[in-house]
Amino acid sequence: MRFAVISFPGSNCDDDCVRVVREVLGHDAYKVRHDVHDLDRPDVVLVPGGFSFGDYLRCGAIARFSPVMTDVAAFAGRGGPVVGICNGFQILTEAGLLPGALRRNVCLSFICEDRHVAVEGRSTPLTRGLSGEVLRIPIAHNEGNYCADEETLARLEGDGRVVFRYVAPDGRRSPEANPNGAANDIAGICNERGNVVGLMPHPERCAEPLLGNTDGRRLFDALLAAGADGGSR
Amino acid sequence: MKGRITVQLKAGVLDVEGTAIARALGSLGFTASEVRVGRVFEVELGPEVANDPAGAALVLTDMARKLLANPVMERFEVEVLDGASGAA
Amino acid sequence: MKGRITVQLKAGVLDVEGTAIARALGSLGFTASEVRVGRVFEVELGPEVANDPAGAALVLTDMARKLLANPVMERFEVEVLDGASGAA
Amino acid sequence: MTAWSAEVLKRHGLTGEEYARIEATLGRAPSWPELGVFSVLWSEHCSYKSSRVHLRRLPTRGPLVIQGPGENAGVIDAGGGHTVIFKMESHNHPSFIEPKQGAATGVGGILRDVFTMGARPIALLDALRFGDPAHPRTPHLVKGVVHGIGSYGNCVGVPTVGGDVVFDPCYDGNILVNAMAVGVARADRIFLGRAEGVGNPVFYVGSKTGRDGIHGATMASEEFGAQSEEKRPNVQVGDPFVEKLLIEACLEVMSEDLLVGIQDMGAAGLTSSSAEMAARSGSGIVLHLDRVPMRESGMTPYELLLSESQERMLMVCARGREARLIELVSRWGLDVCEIGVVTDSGRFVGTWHGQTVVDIPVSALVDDAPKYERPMAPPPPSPPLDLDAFPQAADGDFTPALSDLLARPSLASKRWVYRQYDHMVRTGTVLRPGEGDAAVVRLPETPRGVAISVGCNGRMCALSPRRGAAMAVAEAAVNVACVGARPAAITDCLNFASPERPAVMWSFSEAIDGLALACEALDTPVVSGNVSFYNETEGRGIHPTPMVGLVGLMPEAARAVGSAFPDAGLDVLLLGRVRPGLAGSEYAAGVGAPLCGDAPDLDLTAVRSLVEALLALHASDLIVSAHDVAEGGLAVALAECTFGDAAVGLVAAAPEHAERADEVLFGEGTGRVIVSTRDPAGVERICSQAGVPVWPLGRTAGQRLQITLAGRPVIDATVAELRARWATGFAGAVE
Ligand SMILES: Nc1ncnc2c1ncn2[C@@H]1O[C@H](COP(=O)(O)OP(=O)(O)O)[C@@H](O)[C@H]1O
Ligand SMILES: [Mg+2]
Repeated sequence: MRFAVISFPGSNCDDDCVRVVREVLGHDAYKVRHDVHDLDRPDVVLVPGGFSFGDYLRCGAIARFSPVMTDVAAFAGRGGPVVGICNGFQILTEAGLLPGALRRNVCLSFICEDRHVAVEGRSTPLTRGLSGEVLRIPIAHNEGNYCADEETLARLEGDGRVVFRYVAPDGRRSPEANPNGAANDIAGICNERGNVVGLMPHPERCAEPLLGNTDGRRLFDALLAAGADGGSR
Repeated sequence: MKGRITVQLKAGVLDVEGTAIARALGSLGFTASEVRVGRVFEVELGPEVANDPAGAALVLTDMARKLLANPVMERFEVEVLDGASGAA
Repeated sequence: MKGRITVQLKAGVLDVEGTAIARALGSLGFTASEVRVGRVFEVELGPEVANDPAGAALVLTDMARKLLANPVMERFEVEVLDGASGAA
Repeated sequence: MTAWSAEVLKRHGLTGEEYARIEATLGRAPSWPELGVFSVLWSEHCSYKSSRVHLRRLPTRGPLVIQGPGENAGVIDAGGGHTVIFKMESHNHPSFIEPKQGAATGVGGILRDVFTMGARPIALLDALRFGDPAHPRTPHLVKGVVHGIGSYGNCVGVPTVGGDVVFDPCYDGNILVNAMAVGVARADRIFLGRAEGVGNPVFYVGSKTGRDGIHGATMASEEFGAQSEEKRPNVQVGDPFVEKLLIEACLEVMSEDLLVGIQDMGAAGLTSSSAEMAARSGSGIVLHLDRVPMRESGMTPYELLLSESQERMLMVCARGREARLIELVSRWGLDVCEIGVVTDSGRFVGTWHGQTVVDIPVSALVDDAPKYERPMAPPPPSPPLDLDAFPQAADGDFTPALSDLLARPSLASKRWVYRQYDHMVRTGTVLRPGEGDAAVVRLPETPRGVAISVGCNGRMCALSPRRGAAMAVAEAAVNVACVGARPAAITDCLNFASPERPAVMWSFSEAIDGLALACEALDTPVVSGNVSFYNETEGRGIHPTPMVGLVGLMPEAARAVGSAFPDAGLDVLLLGRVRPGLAGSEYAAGVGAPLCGDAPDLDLTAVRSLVEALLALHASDLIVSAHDVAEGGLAVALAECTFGDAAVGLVAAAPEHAERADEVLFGEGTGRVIVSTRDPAGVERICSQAGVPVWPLGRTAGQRLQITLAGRPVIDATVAELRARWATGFAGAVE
C-alpha cells in the first residue's frame, strides 16, 4: 500500500511516519510537500505531528491554507482514508475536515508520556477490529484539549464518532486518566463518513519492539487491512 | 493605515489560562474575581486601503475570519487606527 | 469595576508570532507589512476599588508589573472600563 | 582621531593594556565598529583568554576521535562510516535575566553548533543548576527555564532525552543552564567552519538581523552587579520554527557539493563566525555590512557586527554554485544573501555602502587575542566534617531519613521536568528519561545505540575540584556502562566564578587536571567543550561546576538495560567497593551540616575495572538492571531501583564498608553499581576476573524496601510510601 505523508515545513513526525510504514510495515511511504498539488495516488494519507508553521498562532491555523490541503480534502471527499496524528489532528479540525478544536491543555504545560486510550465507537480504517481494546500510546502535545459545542459533542457521541477516549489502564474513565481536559475524555474522533480520523496520541512512536511497546502497530495493521479490503483509489 | 484585531474566547467557553491567572493574582493578594485572556494583533495594512477606513475595517475583518480567530471558540473585534498611514 | 491590561513586546524585541502571521497573511493575499502580537487581560476587580477609577488603575498597573507583563521584554497599558461593576 | 575614553573601554570590557595592544596592532586608534569587534572577540567568552593555557592539558586524541576541540563541535567515529557529533554549551547569564528565552536560545545555539558540522541532531540534554528551592526567585527560574527548553526542543523536533537538575544555595544568584546536543553524520559529509578559496562568496542565511543581545558575549564575561537589570532589553528571542527550517535547509544544501565552509552565528554573531572561519583557514574576509538582511531600520555597522539575533548561519559557497544555494535555501522561506567574499589578505574587512569601516588583521582578533596566566592560590584547607554533630537516629531507624532524602528536589523524580519535553520524537529513544542511568537513542539506520549521560557534583568539586571533576567523568562513564554502552568521549562545560580571583583560578586548574586524569584513565578524550566564567553575584561565586557530557556506543540498542528492578526473585548485587563518606553528601546538606571535610576517595583504576566488568556482564547477558550509586548514597540508589513499573520490593543486607550506619546508607563515593541478575554466580565470576569486589545485597521480593546492617534492621518501608515522597518532591518545591 502507498502512504502519502504530508510534510509542512514544521512537521517533525513526518520522517517517523515514513519510517514506520517502510521499515516496520514494509509498505510504501513518501512525503508530500505542503506547497504542491500532487498526492501521487496514495491509498492512505497521513497528516503527521509537529508544528506545521511554528504554530505560534493556533496550531494548524496556517497549515490549512497550504495548497496540498485542497487535495487532501478532495481525497477525503472521495472516501479515501485520512489520519491526522497530533498536529495532524489539529490541522484537520482547522481545515474543517473534522469538527471542534484543540485548545491548550488545562494544566497549561506540554505533556509527553504514555497514556491509555480505549478504542470505541464506529469502525474506521484505523480502528477496525480493535473496538473495546485499551491501547497504551504516547502523547506529546501542548494543545490536546478537545472542545466543541454541546450540540457537536452530542452528535459525535450519538453517531459513535468518538473513536479514542482517554481511560485508566483498566479501561475505566476517570478525571486522572484525562491528561489535558478534553471534553468527554476525547482523544480521537472521525468524520461522518468515518474515513477521516484525528487523534492526539502518536501510534508511530510505539510500533516496534525496540521502543518497548507495539500497541501503535495494531492501528497501522488495521489501516493495512482496511486498504486490502477497500482496494486502491 | 494601521489596524487592531482583538480576539477573545466566546462567552461560555472556559478560559483555563484566565482562571489560572485569577488564582495567581489571588495568591499575590489581589482580588480578581474573573480574568479573561485574549490576543491583540496590530497590523500595518497595505497601500490599497490608505485613507480608506471602511475598506481597512473590511480587510481586518477578513483577516480575522480567515486566519486570526477560530470561530469554534473565539470572537473578534476590529478597530482602524488612523496613526502613521502606510504611505504610498 | 472592570479593567483591561494590554501587554505587548517592547519595540525591537523580535516578535516571532507576528512575523509568522505577517508571512501567512501575505500568502493569503493580504498586504500586512508588519504584525505585532500582544495579549489582553480583562480583569473583574474586587470591591475595594468599586467606583474608584484611579485606584483601579493603580491596581491594574500593579498586577501587570507583578505578574502579567515580563518587564524584560514587554510593556503594558492599563484601561479602566466602567461597565458592569464587580458588585459586592 | 581621538582615543576612546576610559568609560567607553570599560563598557566594552577592555582593560587599558588590552586597548594599548589594539592601537599597537592597528597602528592607530580603532573606529567605533572596530572597537566593538575587538571587545567581543577578546571577551572571555570568545577568546578563552583565562582558560586557554589550562585547556591544553586535556587529552583530546584517541582512536575514535575524528574532530577534537577547535571546531563547532566534536566528532567521533561510530563505525561503519557513521559519526556522532556533540557539544555542550552554557547559557547561564541570559537564562538568569530571562529564563524562558535564555534557555530556549541556549538550546537553539547548541543545535546550530552541531548541525553546522553536517549532523542531523538526534538528541538534546540539559544540565541545570538552581538556587535554594526556598529562594523567592527559584520557582520562577525553574519554570521559565524548563518551559524555554521544552518549547524550543519540542518545536524543532529533536528529543530532549536526558539531563540533570540540582539545587544548591550557591546558585541563588547564578543559575546554570548547560545544554548538550548530539547529532549524526556520515564520515565523508562533515563540514567545517572554514573560509577557504579566494573569491568564494560568503552567504548569510536565516533570520534577519535585529538589535538583539548586542554585547551578549561581553555580558557572559562579566559578573552580575546591581545594574544588570539595565541589560535587559538586550535579550535574544528564539524562533524554533525558523531553526527547524534552517536545519532542513542546511542539510539539504550539504547533501550537494555547494559549500566550502559553514558556521553558525553564535555569541558575537557575524563577527565571530566570519573572523573564526577566516582564522582557521589563514585567509581574509570582506563583509559588505549594508547587504545584511535587517529587521529594523537605522541599524549601524557596529550593531550589525555585534548583534546576536538567533537562527542565522554564515556559509562560504563554492564559486559558481551560488544559484543552486539560493534556490535551495529560498525554498524554505529563509533569507539568503551574498554579503561578502573570501580573500587572501589575512584581514577582516567590513564595508558600509562602499566605505571601509573595519579593517583588522584576522590573527589579531583570534589567534593573537590576549592570553592570561592568571594568578592562582589554593583556598585555606577546609576543616574536617564533624560527624558527632550528625543526628544519629537513636533507635537505629533510618527510614524517615531516607524518606526525607528522597523528597529533596535534587534527588526526587524529575518527571515534572521531562514530562514537558518531547523525549520521543524521531522514534529513536530506547531508554527514556527516568528509565536508565543514561539515555539511549538509536544510531539511525543501524541497530546500534548511542548512550549519553550528563552531570557534575558541584559540592564535591567545592571540596576538591580535582577529585570532583574526575568524579564527574567517572560517574558519567559508569552511567553509560550501566545501560550497556562503552564510554567513548566527552564534552564539557566548565562553569566557574571569576577567573580574576586566585582561588577560583586555582580550582579551575585543579578541575582541568581532574578531568584530564579521569579522561586518560577511562579512555574518554575531550572532543568539545565550553568555559563559562564570572558565575558570581556581588563577589559570591558558585561551586566549581565542570559539567561533563559523556557519549558511549553500543552494538545493539535493543539490549539497553534500565535501572529499575523489573521483577521479583532477582538476585541483587553491589559491584565495586568504596569507602563512602558523608562530606559533600546530599544527606549532609539535608541535615544542614556545613560543606566541609574531605571529598570521598576516587580510585580511577577501580572505576575502569568496574566499567570493563559491566561491559563483560552485558556481553554475556547477565544483568537485568543496573544503577550506579551516586547522590544520596546506597539507600537512595536501592530505593530508586524499586521505583520502576514493577514496584517490586527488596530485602537487602547492606555492606559493612564504613563504621557508621549513616555512612553506609547515605555516604557517597563513585565506583559502585547495583545490579539485579538471574545468575549471581555468573556475575561473581566475571567480576572476580575483572578484579571488581561483589557484595550480595539480597533479593527482590514483596512490596517493601527492607535493609539490614550487621543483622540489624535500619530501613523498612513500603515501596509505595517512599515512592510517593520521591514522586512529589520536585513539584512540591517549585510549584
Ligand atoms: N533537566 C532534565 N531534562 C531532562 N531529563 C532530566 C533532567 N533532569 C533529570 N532528567 C532525567 O531524569 C532521570 C533521573 O535523573 P537523576 O535523578 O539526575 O538521575 P541519576 O541519579 O541517574 O543521575 C534521568 O533519566 C535524567 O536524564
Ligand atoms: Mg546516575
